[in-house]
Amino acid sequence: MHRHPDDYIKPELMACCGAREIKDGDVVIVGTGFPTMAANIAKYTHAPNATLMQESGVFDARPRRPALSVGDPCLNPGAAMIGGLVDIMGMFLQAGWIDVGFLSGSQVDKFGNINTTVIGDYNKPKSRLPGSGGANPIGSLAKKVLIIALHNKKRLAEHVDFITTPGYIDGPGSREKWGLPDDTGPHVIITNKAVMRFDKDTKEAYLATYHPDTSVDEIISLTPWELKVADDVHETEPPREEELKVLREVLDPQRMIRIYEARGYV
Amino acid sequence: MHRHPDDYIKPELMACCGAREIKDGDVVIVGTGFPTMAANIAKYTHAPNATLMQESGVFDARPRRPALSVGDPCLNPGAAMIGGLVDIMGMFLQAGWIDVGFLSGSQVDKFGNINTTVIGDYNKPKSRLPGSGGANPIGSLAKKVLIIALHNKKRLAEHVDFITTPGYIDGPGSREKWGLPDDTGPHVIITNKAVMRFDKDTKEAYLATYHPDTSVDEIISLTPWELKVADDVHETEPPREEELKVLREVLDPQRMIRIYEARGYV
Amino acid sequence: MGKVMTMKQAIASHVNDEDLVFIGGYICRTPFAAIHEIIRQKKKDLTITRSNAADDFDMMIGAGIVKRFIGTFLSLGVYGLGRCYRRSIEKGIPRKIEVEEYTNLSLPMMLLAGSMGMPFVPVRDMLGTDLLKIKAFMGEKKYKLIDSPFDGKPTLLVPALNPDIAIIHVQQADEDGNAQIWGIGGDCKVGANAARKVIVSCERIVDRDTIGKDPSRTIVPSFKVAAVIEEPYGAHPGYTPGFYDVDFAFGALYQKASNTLEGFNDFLKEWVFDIEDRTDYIQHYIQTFGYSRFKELQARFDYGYPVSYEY
Amino acid sequence: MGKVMTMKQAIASHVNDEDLVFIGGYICRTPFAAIHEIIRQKKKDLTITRSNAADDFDMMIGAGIVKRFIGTFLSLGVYGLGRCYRRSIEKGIPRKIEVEEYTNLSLPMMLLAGSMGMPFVPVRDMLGTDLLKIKAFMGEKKYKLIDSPFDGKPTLLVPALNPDIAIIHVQQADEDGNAQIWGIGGDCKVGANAARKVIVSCERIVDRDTIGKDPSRTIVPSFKVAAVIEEPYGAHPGYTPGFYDVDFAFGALYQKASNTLEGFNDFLKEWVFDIEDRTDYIQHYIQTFGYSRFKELQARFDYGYPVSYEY
Repeated sequence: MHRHPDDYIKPELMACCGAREIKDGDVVIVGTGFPTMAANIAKYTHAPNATLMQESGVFDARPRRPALSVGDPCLNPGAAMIGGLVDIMGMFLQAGWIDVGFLSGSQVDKFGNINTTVIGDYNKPKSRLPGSGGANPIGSLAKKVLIIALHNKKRLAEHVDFITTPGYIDGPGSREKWGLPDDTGPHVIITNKAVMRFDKDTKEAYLATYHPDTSVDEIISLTPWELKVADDVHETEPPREEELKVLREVLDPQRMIRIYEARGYV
Repeated sequence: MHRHPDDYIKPELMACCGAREIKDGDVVIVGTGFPTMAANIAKYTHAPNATLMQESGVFDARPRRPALSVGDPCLNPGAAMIGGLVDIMGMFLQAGWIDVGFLSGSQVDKFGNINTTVIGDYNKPKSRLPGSGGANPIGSLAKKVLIIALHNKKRLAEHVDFITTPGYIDGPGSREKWGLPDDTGPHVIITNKAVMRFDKDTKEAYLATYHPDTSVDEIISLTPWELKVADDVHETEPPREEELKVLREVLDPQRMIRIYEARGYV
Repeated sequence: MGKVMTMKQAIASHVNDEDLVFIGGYICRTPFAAIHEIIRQKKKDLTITRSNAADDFDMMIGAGIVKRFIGTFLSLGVYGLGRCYRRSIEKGIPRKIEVEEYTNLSLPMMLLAGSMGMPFVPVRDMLGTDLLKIKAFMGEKKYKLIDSPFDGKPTLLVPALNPDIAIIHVQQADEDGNAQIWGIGGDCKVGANAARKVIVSCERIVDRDTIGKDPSRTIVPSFKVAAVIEEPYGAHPGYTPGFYDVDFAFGALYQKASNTLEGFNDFLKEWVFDIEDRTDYIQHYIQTFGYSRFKELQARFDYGYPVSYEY
Repeated sequence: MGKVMTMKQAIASHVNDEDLVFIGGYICRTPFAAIHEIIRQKKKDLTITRSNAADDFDMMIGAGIVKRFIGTFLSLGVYGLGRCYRRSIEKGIPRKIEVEEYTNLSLPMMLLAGSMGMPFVPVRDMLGTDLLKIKAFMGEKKYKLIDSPFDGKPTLLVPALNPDIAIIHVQQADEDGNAQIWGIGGDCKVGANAARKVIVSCERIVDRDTIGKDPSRTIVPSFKVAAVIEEPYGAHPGYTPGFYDVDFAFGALYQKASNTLEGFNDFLKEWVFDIEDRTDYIQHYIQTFGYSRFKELQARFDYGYPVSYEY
């Protein structure tokens, strides 16, 4: 069995949760931070043949430090292929080759829709956010979308203020109606409190596992929709020793992942 | 004034006729043989800033020998840009950047339509020809199309058996009706006997100049449509000394151009 | 002919008020020298476009020279939201820009269409989201939703985009403008080739023979290029592969400055308006932060292998 | 995983009867070793496609393994019309193949569409010509002529093409299939990326670190590649930039042989059926024509300059 050291921080647990969703051989599109770490944990443990790419044009980078953006200079030396946006977003993503995409957002709703455009009314915004970038196409076209979010009533929503990136949109049948490709869509929401998955019939996120220091009740109280709970709900498996080893010794020796604690991932 | 040595062969004259249609700064798409030589004569004489490309993906090649095909190895070393078909045919030709294109064909008709597909009925062909290749897009999209042809009743036709490449199609208004870009289309037919241009109103090829060893009457008798003759019809200017010098000393010291004599260009 | 000129000449001659300007770069090879010069020359009412915009777009918006933005995203990356962008949209300071929102798939594809003479292209994203509900200055031409004539399925079409001018920064170009890059491309190739003309800023002008030693690296051919400017460190505080790293500390400086309107204006005065040209900018950088910090930006080198195109 | 294999294994495992096969090359990097193996294994009823087909397609047609051809052009270049192609179309020998006719713009754009997940793309050629009048096995799906939903203008749409398998020959690839080229590209990149899987034949297998020294040269990523075969001189009688020249004399030999059905069959026996593999082929070449003629094909070298991707 696996050893589970208890000195981990929440972002490390979340990265491990992401890693476990990746299968060997998966083609993964990542941004920075969590996603890259998650995908690389998978690659260094159970999924050595997973390959990663960044939307800016990079496939199978070999960075010597964690990339701080999808265009980070460290992604260039040693990559297997470098092209441009149309190669990654068109030739690989739109053409249906991406198995896993990671997304995060300022707001995520129960159908896995994501808002990265605006808080408040679009025309009179309370807060203008960056916009879609690569999020909408990844959410539209990757086979499994893994969503990273902060677990509170501000960041989770029954309905997002603005659907930048499609989850299941209005619920069952919506993606099909709009002609989004079959077998795509949100797969899981990984928060700092829990892992939520999507009900096959209702397309609503439900509680699958709760992280070690929390409870089903706490999570329900932090979730702004009437959260369903899985019959087999249980505690999230903490980071395994070998996962933490990869994370701390190979991927992020300077533990830059700690910046996520400052952003509320505790 | 220019000196005109009289030891030239007909393909050399034809190449010079082509060269004179090219203006300084023109962007020219060429195949092999005549077109390349014509464009290069222009480049070495009055049009030093003309640039050439081949559909296979090469821009501004610096071949050490005349290229025998648009994919010839000699086009690689020293070129300014090498990509693929979508770069040349899409990014440059379809996007409207090509000023001059050269074409030839087994049959050319009075509207400048070209057949390189089939002699006889398409389904029961007398002779199956190569097909369009790059000819149709060049004929559709280059601003000035220069057509090279043998002057006889087999190669020229009132109507080609098969329109592979559009000239003026059915005559005035046809290109516009089909939505081909404005200000494109055949500009001249250069044969081994004459230079024919296209009437602005009827879009029919008429005799503009006759080559030194022939006559208006001979050309009319060799042309399968009722050939109109320009009011100012006159003899084609023979190759200038400096044109021949470029051709023989720089472009084709082994005088590979002679193979066109064997093909009937006499 | 003479395409080689100063950035001042290039921007004065080739960027007009109200132009639709594509500006290449993706942190990688951002043409910052050109952007500073555009701001210095106080060009008016530009429409700017690129996928994934960053500090450069934020700065132009803050400087008030932008009327419209055809975009997908604007942020300062690790430094968070674009402060000038937020002030513009949320408070109309210095003016409220109009935004046409696309994505990092649809916008590059629109530029691809523009570069290849296609009037429009189908894309498979944006469907079902509020990105289809909002339309700004492009109005009904933002997109069309049709039933595919091949299989009847709902198909989203986005129009070709053809900028009046594209500005890119590359590793090297020759005097005629044949421009070569290696490393992350972003939407530089499609954006530059979609434009009616191109300004090429480069780390070094090389001779035509050098270009010819490796023509597969060329992304823009000479005949599209109107101006060539040799502008070493032209992408700072962005990076250029093989030449220099991102200047993270300068990014933090910009973040801090742009937090307030006053700070932003002071920054603009110090680093743009009181600066003559790129040489002056680098001089000022070295005087302000010291040569050792400047030197640290310089890339280590790890050369690959040369290839031969011979036969 | 194990993608590295012999050509015999690759063709046996990955090319099926009735497949739509894209075969890259444009005189440049023709995957002739693969083509010979396909003929040796007597694959049936293939549909073959590429822009500007040449001797390789002519040979497959003559060998009777082709049912359909989605093409633009087929000739032997300086050696004139494709003899087997003519015999097939004009006389049904050995069988009459069906031809779907496109152009060197429309077909690469269909592969581009296929490679980028676009269901179709607009093209500006073929209009007004007999190429629109003839339709073969693609029938009404050959193209659609619509009024543009943006401006009402007549617009021709051609469908995406997604081959079952693509076969390309490149200068170098690693064991996972990351494939690199330089020099004339033809429609190799779009064709390979449009396919469901790719067979990569290469002059040399290099390690992953070598690929990583110059990743901008990669045209196909590992995850699309099913088989990697190190096959030096794999493009003969075509050429590979940096490795060897076109073998014009061999082209003449093929022309002469294929002038008659008997000559063609003898040629096929000598150079394909009685040959075990590429090593055997080269051995036979050297025994037949002498090592000095073989040696003459080898490219001169004129290496360019290496670049660094460092920061």
